[in-house]
Amino acid sequence: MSRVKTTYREAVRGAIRAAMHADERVFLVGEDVGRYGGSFGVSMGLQEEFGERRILDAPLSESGFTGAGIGAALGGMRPIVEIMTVNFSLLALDQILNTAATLRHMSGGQFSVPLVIRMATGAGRQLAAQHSHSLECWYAHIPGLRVVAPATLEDARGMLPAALADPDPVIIFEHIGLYNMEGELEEDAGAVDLERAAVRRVGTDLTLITYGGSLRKSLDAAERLSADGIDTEVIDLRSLRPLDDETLTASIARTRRAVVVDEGWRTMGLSAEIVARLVEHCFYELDAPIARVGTEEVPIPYPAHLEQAALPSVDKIVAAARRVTGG
Amino acid sequence: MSRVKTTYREAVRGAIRAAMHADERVFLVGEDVGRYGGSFGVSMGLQEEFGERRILDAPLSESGFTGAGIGAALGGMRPIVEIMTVNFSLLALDQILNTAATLRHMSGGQFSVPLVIRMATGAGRQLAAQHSHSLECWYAHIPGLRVVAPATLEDARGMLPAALADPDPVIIFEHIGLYNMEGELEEDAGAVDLERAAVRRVGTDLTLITYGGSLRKSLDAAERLSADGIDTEVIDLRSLRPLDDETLTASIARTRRAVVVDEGWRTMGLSAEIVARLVEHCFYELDAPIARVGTEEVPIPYPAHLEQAALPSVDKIVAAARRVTGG
Amino acid sequence: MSDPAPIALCKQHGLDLLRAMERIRRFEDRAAELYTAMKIRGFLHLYNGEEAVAVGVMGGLRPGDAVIATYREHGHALAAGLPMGAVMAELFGKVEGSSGGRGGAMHIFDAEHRFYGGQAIVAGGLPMAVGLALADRMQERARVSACFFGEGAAAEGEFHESLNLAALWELPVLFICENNLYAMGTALARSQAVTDIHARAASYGVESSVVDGMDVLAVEAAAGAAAAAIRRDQRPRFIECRTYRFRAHSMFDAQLYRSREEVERWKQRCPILALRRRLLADGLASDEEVAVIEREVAGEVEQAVAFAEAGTWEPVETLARHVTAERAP
Amino acid sequence: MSDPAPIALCKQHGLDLLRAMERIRRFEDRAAELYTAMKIRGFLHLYNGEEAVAVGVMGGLRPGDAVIATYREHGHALAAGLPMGAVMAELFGKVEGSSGGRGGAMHIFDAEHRFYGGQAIVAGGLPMAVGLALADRMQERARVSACFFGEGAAAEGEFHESLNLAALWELPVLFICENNLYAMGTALARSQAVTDIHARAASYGVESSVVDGMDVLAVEAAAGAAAAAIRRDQRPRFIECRTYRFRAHSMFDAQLYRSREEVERWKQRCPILALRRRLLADGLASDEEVAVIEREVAGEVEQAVAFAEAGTWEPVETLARHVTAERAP
Ligand SMILES: Cc1ncc(C[n+]2csc(CCOP(=O)(O)OP(=O)(O)O)c2C)c(N)n1
Ligand SMILES: Cc1ncc(C[n+]2csc(CCOP(=O)(O)OP(=O)(O)O)c2C)c(N)n1
Ligand SMILES: [Mg+2]
Ligand SMILES: [Mg+2]
Repeated sequence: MSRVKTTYREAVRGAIRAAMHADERVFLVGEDVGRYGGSFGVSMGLQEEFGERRILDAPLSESGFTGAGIGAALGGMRPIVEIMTVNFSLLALDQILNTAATLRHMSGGQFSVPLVIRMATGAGRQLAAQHSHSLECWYAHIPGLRVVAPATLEDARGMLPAALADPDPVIIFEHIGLYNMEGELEEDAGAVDLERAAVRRVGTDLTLITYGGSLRKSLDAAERLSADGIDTEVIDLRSLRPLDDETLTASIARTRRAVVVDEGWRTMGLSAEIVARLVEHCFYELDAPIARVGTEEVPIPYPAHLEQAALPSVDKIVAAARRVTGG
Repeated sequence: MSRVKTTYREAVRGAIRAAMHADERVFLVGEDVGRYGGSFGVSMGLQEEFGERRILDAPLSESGFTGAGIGAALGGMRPIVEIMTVNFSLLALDQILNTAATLRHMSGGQFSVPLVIRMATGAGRQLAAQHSHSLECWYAHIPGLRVVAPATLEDARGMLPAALADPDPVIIFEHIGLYNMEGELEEDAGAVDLERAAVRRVGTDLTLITYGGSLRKSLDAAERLSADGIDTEVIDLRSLRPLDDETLTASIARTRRAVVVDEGWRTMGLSAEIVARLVEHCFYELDAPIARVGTEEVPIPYPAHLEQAALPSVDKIVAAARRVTGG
Repeated sequence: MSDPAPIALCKQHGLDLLRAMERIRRFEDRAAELYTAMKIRGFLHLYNGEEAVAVGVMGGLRPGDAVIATYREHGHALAAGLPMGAVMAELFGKVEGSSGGRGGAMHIFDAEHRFYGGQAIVAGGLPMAVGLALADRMQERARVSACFFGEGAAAEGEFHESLNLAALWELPVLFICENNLYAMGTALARSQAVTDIHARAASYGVESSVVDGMDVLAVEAAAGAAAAAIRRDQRPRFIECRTYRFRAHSMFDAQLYRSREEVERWKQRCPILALRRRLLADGLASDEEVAVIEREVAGEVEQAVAFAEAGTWEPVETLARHVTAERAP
Repeated sequence: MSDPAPIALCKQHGLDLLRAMERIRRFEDRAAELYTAMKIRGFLHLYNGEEAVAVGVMGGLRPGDAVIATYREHGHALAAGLPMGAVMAELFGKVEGSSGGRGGAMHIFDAEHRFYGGQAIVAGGLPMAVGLALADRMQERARVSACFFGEGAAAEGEFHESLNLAALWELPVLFICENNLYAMGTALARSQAVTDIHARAASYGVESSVVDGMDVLAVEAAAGAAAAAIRRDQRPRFIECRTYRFRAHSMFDAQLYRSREEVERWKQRCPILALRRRLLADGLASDEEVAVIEREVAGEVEQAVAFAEAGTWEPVETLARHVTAERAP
């Protein structure tokens, strides 16, 4: 199969387009997905191709159109709801938690909500305190949801069709820093597995556990560490709910040391859960405390140097790794 | 000082009343706080005493009246916003995260939001999937907020005045199962410290770490364990943000074993953070993995036996403790 | 709500409506007793006094239409055709309940009847109704999605967003506001700057009417006309039903917010009494026929209770079910 | 928006208004250049074309009134009297900025001027305005809280909740809807079923008017009258200003959603050109006087840029500040 050059943005767009061609129940709804082409340009050109009904521009009504997505899913459609960014998703959170995630249960299994919600997440572009959140951990706390975070082109292309095939609501977090990522993709790339974490780099001395927008930083840190003799494994969680305990514990059984990296605020964040699980599953294999590299406990400041100081960085990951490995 | 019989509900009411007498900037706003007397009866009689302007009934508009509380705080008042239960607080979460918690920071320290938000939390009364949440961990994730959970009469009485004295937004979580709790309180009980966890029972073999609605269960479990020779310490976190690392690590340094109990869903919940911190601070003192007792990963079912099976219980705490202590 | 000519009524239909309302009333009264007997727990919101709304609206719908209701939904469930035994068993939390016992009184669902709850977050069901209607429009099905909510819900942001979306996207939603004058203890005038809800709805460009919610024939006529109009032009309609709840908001409620006299005044306007009077006055029913209905309904309710009593508890071993779809192994 | 007699205007006031609008225009144009030069980063939303709204409304307010604005707020900040250097320094992210550099272009604040942002969640500032007004009423201060937002915000639930609360509680809020016809790329008719925003506002029982937002005198008159009315009876007022944004929504925007011709047509109605024409036609200003203003404003903007350039970066060591109050040790 030949490979084609593409970007993360195009991979997501390709996934939407292919899904719309494959299944006429699929449609995209959200603010500015149509005429504007998507606030990050993901759906550019799709309204021309599929028309205004299937690429449906919504008013600024996050709760309303997300709830409408839930209803449409119940009514037999396969909606893709785009919430521009996770920062605005709080306005729809009641619908997501109390309706989408809960309906199957409270109806005793009678109703499924086959809904996909995509949202951009993350910081790093100087968007300041209200526009830089990483709240994946909140969504990953909710039973009834599946939560995934594509960090590669394959996953950008493949998670959406897999999510659409899931009978339950799936949240896809796309990190804003990834849309311009370039690379190659198989021409016929399609759905990927949604359950397993992926070992993105193999190593024997230390495991870095991360996902989404922090994968690149972790891989860079791993290079530096490995050059210094700390042979570092990097795991991309991919699925934030459910978590793939097996891949994590298998890695720790080999490396006996770990650092968890995520872009959320540290306290009560996603990394805490990884630490707690590893303690539960492989306490006696651990040679050192597991370290966390998260975002400092401060709303994201606007200036670049302060923002970067607040976020996880290659330096911070390397420093944490050295602490953990006694280096 | 003489002690008086009271309930948790009356203690909260007494705190509100005293604060309103002490400071005319204080007022209470929320759904049914006035004519109805509060959905849990907390503010019964207060509208008669303080009038309709200071005990202000709000329409069903959680975002609107919470945001109005923020504005009123900015305007020099000391509002107490009652959100009936945490289940409805998602509708106000954008205001809480993106405005209340963030305003000081994004204004470079120019504005404070001296706002107190009270809400009932928790399960156990067969209120089913939409009315039984414990989402304290979400609020405790947010920099800029203080989050507390009174589990005793002293704290029910004393946390509110302390919160009102804080220049920053404070969230007070009152567990629905506690309102009827009876006991005695000093007649002149007043503000308490908001920073420190409390050792509610001293022990040497094991530390149970908990708060709010799970304190009673943990104390009961401690009795059973201690009767069996596992001398169990119980720590009431009291403050969920910031966390009092000192008290926790001091206890673990002595007991070397811990179980964390909270009523939220386990994954990405509050207990995970406690585990992660203890691993960071006292990994080498730990004799066994720290266990978590949380709620099963299922929306809360209506029938009593299923609900109880989903929630933390004395039995589950005891079982976890035995695992951890090799008993 | 002017005084129009009385709506024509044939005997059978009149008796059917009477029975439908009696079923709800009797069911609710029995549920209250069973709550006191601790057979039913949690929050229990009864519909006494408001029966004409659910019964009248269902009379205007067709099989295949969707119903979205609130936590005060037993009446709607019964009127929509759910088996009474299954509804009562749900209140008990038994496996035989309409939601398998998982939901309880606030969460009655039935896929077969397209009964979508049982939504206990105030105004939370409105966006769902918009979405169900959107699905119908996209799949070119001429169905109506009927969405019930209280006047208290009209203050929520989701009310606003949903009304606008339904009007903007031209969706076949029938919004039914059950204006019973109170949201818990909050009187309408304390929750809405403009208390004429149906006028507020019209401001979204939604055709809107107001009807006497204590008059089942008036409600039925209004709902029938609105549903027919929706089927014709696929646009939303809004009906405000002026009604009253005879009992407490939920089972516990000191009712400090309204006077005994006010409640008594409204009880004079009981929709069941009103219909019975009309049937008797017009010679469409005899005392005996009415008594037969009452007896039969009483029997049906007792059967439902017996069914619920005899029902089974789900074993705790299956607690983890119904969270996500069971995956192929 | 009928064609009334022209509003009387004295020379000095006319020149002041012209200068106020020129300051904004020049500031925004310069900010755009500085964005391209990467001195300013993040999202930058410019106000070109809408200057008459902020300038006109501020003309109707008094010292001590509060202003709540959006992410498109540089114009409001300047019109409200914030020092231009501090606003520019904020865009740079320097310590000397109005928010100490922490906020950037979307989060300009100034306690002294009661300028409450800089709110970048659409409609998120409306409840705050309600609360500020509530505080004023409770403390019996005759102040106005002026809240700006776009027509896109009118679809959000918080718009609804806030309008209702302000009307219900009778609060001194002045709502100003900047109807520039688009929310990002979404035309008004694609976001509102009823596009007459001011009529929608009236449905909450809020006195409401619509004004030509390209006519600074008309805006000022409307705002002045509304503010006076608010001070008189403590009730909210609503003004819809019909205006247009000349530039992209933010710095990146292909503007596929509107035609070049449409933009050009609106540019003919530029509020600055219009006022200048009026001043010249009425003999209230000479070409020379206008040129002086332009020169002075250009100088002021360059000074602001120099001030921002010369400003300092906050050291990373203080990153953790401004999260909670600094506690007594
Ligand atoms: C979002 C939300 N806020 C608060 C509640 C608590 N609550 C339940 S019913 C109710 C009153 C609703 O009144 P209305 O909409 O008029 O319906 P009614 O009960 O009168 O039928 C309230 C406040 C809730 N369930 N959801
Ligand atoms: C709740 C929320 N949703 C989405 C956005 C992204 N966004 C920023 S500005 C904007 C358009 C707002 O339009 P309008 O209210 O008309 O104001 P304008 O930009 O035209 O001045 C959108 C969608 C946001 N900031 N907040
Ligand atoms: Mg009501
Ligand atoms: Mg606009």
